[in-house]
Amino acid sequence: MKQIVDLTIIDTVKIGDAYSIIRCTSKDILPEMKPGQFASLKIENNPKVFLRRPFSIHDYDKTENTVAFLIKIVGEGSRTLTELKRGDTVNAVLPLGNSFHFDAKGKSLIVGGGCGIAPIYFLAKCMKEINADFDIIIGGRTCNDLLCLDNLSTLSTTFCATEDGSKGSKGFVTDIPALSNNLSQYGKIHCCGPEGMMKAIAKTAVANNVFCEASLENTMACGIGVCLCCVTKTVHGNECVCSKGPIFNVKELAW
Amino acid sequence: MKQIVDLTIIDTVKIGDAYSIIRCTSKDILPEMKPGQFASLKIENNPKVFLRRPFSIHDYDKTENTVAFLIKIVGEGSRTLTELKRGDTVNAVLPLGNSFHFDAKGKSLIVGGGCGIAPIYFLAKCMKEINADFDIIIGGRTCNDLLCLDNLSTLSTTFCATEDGSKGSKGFVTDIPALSNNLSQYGKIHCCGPEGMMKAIAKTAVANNVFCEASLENTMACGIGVCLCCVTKTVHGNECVCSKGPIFNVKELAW
Amino acid sequence: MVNLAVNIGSLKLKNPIITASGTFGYGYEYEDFFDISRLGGIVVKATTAEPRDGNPYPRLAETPSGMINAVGLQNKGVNYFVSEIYNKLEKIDTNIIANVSGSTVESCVEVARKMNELDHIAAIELNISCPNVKEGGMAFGTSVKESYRITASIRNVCSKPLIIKLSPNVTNIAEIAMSVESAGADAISLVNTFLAMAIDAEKQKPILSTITGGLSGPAIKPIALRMVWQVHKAVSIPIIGLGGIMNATDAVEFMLAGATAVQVGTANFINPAVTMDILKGLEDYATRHMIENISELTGALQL
Amino acid sequence: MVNLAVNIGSLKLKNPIITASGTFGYGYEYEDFFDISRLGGIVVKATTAEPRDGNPYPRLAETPSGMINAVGLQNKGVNYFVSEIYNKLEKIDTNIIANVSGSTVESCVEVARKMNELDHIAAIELNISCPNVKEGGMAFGTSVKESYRITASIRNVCSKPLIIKLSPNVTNIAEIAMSVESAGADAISLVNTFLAMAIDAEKQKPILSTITGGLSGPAIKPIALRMVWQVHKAVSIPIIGLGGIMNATDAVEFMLAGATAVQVGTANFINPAVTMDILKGLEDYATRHMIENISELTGALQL
Ligand SMILES: Cc1cc2nc3c(=O)[nH]c(=O)nc-3n(C[C@H](O)[C@H](O)[C@H](O)COP(=O)(O)OP(=O)(O)OC[C@H]3O[C@@H](n4cnc5c(N)ncnc54)[C@H](O)[C@@H]3O)c2cc1C
Ligand SMILES: Cc1cc2nc3c(=O)[nH]c(=O)nc-3n(C[C@H](O)[C@H](O)[C@H](O)COP(=O)(O)OP(=O)(O)OC[C@H]3O[C@@H](n4cnc5c(N)ncnc54)[C@H](O)[C@@H]3O)c2cc1C
Ligand SMILES: Cc1cc2nc3c(=O)[nH]c(=O)nc-3n(C[C@H](O)[C@H](O)[C@H](O)COP(=O)(O)O)c2cc1C
Ligand SMILES: Cc1cc2nc3c(=O)[nH]c(=O)nc-3n(C[C@H](O)[C@H](O)[C@H](O)COP(=O)(O)O)c2cc1C
Ligand code: FES
Ligand code: FES
Repeated sequence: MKQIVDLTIIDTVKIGDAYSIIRCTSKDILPEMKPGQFASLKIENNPKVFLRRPFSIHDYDKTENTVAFLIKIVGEGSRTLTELKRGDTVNAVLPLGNSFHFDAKGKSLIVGGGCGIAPIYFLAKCMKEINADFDIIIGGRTCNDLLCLDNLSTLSTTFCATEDGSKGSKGFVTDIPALSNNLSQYGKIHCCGPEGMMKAIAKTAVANNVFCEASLENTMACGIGVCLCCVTKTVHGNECVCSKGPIFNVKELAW
Repeated sequence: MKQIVDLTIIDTVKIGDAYSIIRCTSKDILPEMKPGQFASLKIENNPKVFLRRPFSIHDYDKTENTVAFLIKIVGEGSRTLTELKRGDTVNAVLPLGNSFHFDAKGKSLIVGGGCGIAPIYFLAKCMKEINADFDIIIGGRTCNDLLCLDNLSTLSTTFCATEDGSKGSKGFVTDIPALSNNLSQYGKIHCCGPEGMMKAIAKTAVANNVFCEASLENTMACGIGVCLCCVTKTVHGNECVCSKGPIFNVKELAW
Repeated sequence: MVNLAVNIGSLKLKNPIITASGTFGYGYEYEDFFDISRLGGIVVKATTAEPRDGNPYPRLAETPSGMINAVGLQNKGVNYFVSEIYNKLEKIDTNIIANVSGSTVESCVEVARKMNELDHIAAIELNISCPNVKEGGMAFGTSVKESYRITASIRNVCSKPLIIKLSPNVTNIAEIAMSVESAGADAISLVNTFLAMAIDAEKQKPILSTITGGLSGPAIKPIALRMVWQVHKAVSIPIIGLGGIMNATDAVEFMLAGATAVQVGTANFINPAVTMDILKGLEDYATRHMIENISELTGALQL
Repeated sequence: MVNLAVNIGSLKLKNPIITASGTFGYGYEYEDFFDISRLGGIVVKATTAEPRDGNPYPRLAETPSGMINAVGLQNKGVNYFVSEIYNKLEKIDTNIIANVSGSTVESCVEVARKMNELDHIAAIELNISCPNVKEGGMAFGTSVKESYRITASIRNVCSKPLIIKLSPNVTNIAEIAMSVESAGADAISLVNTFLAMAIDAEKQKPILSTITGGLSGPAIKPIALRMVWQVHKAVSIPIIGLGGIMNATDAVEFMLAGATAVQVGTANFINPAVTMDILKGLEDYATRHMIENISELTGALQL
């Protein structure tokens, strides 16, 4: 069930200049959350921000009653969030949207790019819990954009690529052999990242007849499917990313 | 010369629930300020406040390069200011407006009510510096509104009145004998406080043929005499409180 | 105990807080957050005769204290509404108000006729003010003659309370209000969104796919309030005021200016349960001001 | 090096940043804060034929991302302007633009005729859009016929560049713009303030002495931008865009939408030196986008 909750920040960790992970708890029991879902966070004390901002559930720990967000600073809203300190509160509507359709059948591939790594970590954790067999690929412009690499590596084999070659293989994630040559070893691909990256993956996946789902971004107002502002073109017409997504089977998308 | 300066808060002192004194400095030399003048403070990080807010110079110390404001919490702007902490900055346009026309000739009377005590302290300090002979009267609803009483008492004889009689004489400042019976002992009266109080004083002053000036409040947009929003009716027509005032000879006012 | 009930003509509301069309879906999307039957009413999202896919993405731009939308009446059409959606609304124990839109008088009449047959539709709000469609929409709401014509046509097929939702994009709002009143409207709701535009300076492109869209939120409140006031002086049918209402104080302001009830739109996006805060605040306000019937507030502005 | 110069017809500006009438006094009030000759121009506060004491206090209400004023053209009249103020303006080395206002065509003509004789007045901006006076003002700006009539009358006595400042309180801004263009206007400035209202819910009273007033500030920017865009498509004379400009990005947006220059109003109250920040930001923007002449931005929006 969706809830409006006041989250209390437990800690914030800066990753380089552009990213921050904020971990929160609540005095009430947080609702159950699934990987791929997101929260809509209210930005306080910033006259330049009017609407809430959507952020994926980066981590959720039921026993500890915590939820974490990985935030890339791109504008006023994200900057204000990363400036919050331990003890501050942030109002959230959560959990929103659908979730990744993962399972333990066959081998799966998870691909994350840039801040698209946010939901990937939670997904990988959940897949590990059900003993699924999966590989992870993450990519970024430079090694500074390879977020959570160490944590991900503890969960499964993790390949990485950077555009400048500062870490992993030089180039795009789609240049990594697992994706470029060996795709049919996988039963499912789950990806989240820049649209260009996801489109490239979708293309190969469709060509190889592999199930592929992508987590889309979009500017949102309501986050719950009522304002119809966040649509993406699908084979069924315009669909709301916030309520029908954010995870879409790439075959449904009018890409 | 008017300046736009970033002030840095050195300390803030809460007085009861409703008042706060914030003392600030600047890395640059603050412009010369006179009692009765005010500053226009920018309220940051509060989406509910759009315009600057005017506050009297409560204290100015040239040698220490500090300026202080006594702020009564009445709404969002004043509340936000009183929540600032040591080290925070507040942007100010200052000094604005004219100043009290005080001198050391004869004996003067200073009257302050409620947060109208803000400019009174600086005025009394300056009058003490020129060895002027003066009495002070302050009033408030309860003893909690008798601000800076101790500090004022060190500067000169200070009478006080509270509406509930919790300190000083019970009633209004105008009930204090200095004002009600002995007014002609004074050459000049300088007052600042609620309009009702100032009008009552003005009436007695005019009746006793004593010079009396009052510091007016008004809602302001520009603070420098260009928007014409802050007018008060005078014998010369509408005049701007921010530039022709805030100190007016009560004879000029259409009271 | 404050009596919060108000009447919009023959339409009885348990309280004056209604949710605005296009900002509250069909109501049940908010069921997780609060008991929606506590609302005075719910205006469901616009229904047109034919299914509409709306405008291309992007449809949203954030602006100072507001937002611009360019949704363009996306909906699955009136037949889908009748067969697939209506039955879910029947369970909601408050006034469900249909928002009828379209690009021709005929298509609006068709929708109104079908809505009129549904028992649990308490009233019809005719939207003659959508800035996001090429034909019709706002064009009806910006002309005295057209607004009369379409109102009269809908009146013909509508036995339920008929509310006309006016466009604020006009020189003289009172004139339009009088025109729809004389055409048989039972009430007026205003305002719809203001035609507006947002530009991405770095990309040197419009932010919205449609270049212009409709501005809503607190930014427009002062203008909306003025229009409610002007219309209140001009007509005798009840007014439902809206435009930037974020809290109970805003709601009171609209009532003082002449509104019998209010609608809450964009604020639902910022706080999905905002209507319950407003309701609570309204009750507190009435208690504080010793108001027995909230309807006393309507037009009570002291000059 | 970016060339910031722009032309409004025969009026040459060293840069497109002008200060808006009623928000920058006569200019010299801002001399303490920066070198005002660095501005592209200064529109001084409204001048009427006779002295006016303006509206009673209160004249100001703060609103979300904006403010409403009800000043009502307070000024000492054109004769006082000529004898007491003009000589101080002569020393300012930028374009001084007179803002001519009045409640009748005749009184505006009188002011314009006197302003026209002053060498250091670079242009005349005719204000047909003041919402804060009982007669004239906005009434001229909301009628195609009236706006034509007054523009043509002023044109007759005005050999200087003539700018008409339009009211945004209209259904069809392009229509009014075309009307003043055909009546001989050299340029159009838009927008003036939006007719708006603020209420003190606790006191149950209007905040302004005049009940309604003019809304300005960032709240109105999206609507102003849309109007500049619409007018840009409709006329061929230059446009001066304004309404809520707070920073260089806002200024760029107005230029992209079709403005040749911009005016900064309410923002001066928040930061008295804001125009210099905007100027600097505009130069940075041009450098970043490899724009040699800032005038290339005008109407450069890519669709
Ligand atoms: C379902 C969903 C999940 C998301 N999860 C995460 C996450 O886990 N971590 C994270 O860092 N970000 C995530 N995002 C993106 C995040 O919502 C935006 O970065 C944020 O809203 C930007 O707000 P801002 O005020 O900082 O920037 P703004 O000032 O709003 O925008 C700054 C710039 O970013 C662009 N922009 C804004 N929003 C988006 C967007 N949604 N997509 C693409 N460009 C945008 C703007 O056009 C502008 O150029 C997610 C978005 C969605 C829809
Ligand atoms: C020249 C001058 C000097 C001032 N000096 C001081 C000072 O030293 N210390 C101090 O505490 N205050 C002073 N004030 C008053 C102060 O400016 C206001 O209290 C403040 O602007 C309120 O802002 P806010 O956002 O907190 O309240 P708002 O939310 O703006 O208003 C809250 C309530 O206070 C009322 N209000 C707002 N401004 C004023 C005003 N100027 N006069 C009367 N009522 C008002 C409003 O109508 C409203 O009811 C001064 C005002 C002026 C004009
Ligand atoms: C995303 C969005 C969609 C809307 N869709 C409709 C609609 O379908 N029909 C309608 O009459 N009004 C529609 N509106 C207008 C609102 O009902 C309301 O009139 C307007 O937003 C002003 O109120 P507010 O400021 O409280 O949002 C829509 C507004 C928004 C923001
Ligand atoms: C306090 C105030 C006084 C104004 N006086 C005038 C005026 O005398 N003549 C005029 O043409 N416009 C006047 N205006 C309108 C502004 O010039 C400008 O058109 C409007 O404020 C919108 O721009 P902004 O949002 O940048 O302020 C005034 C605006 C304000 C806020
Ligand atoms: S954000 Fe409102 S429908 Fe998706
Ligand atoms: S506040 Fe603008 S003139 Fe005084």
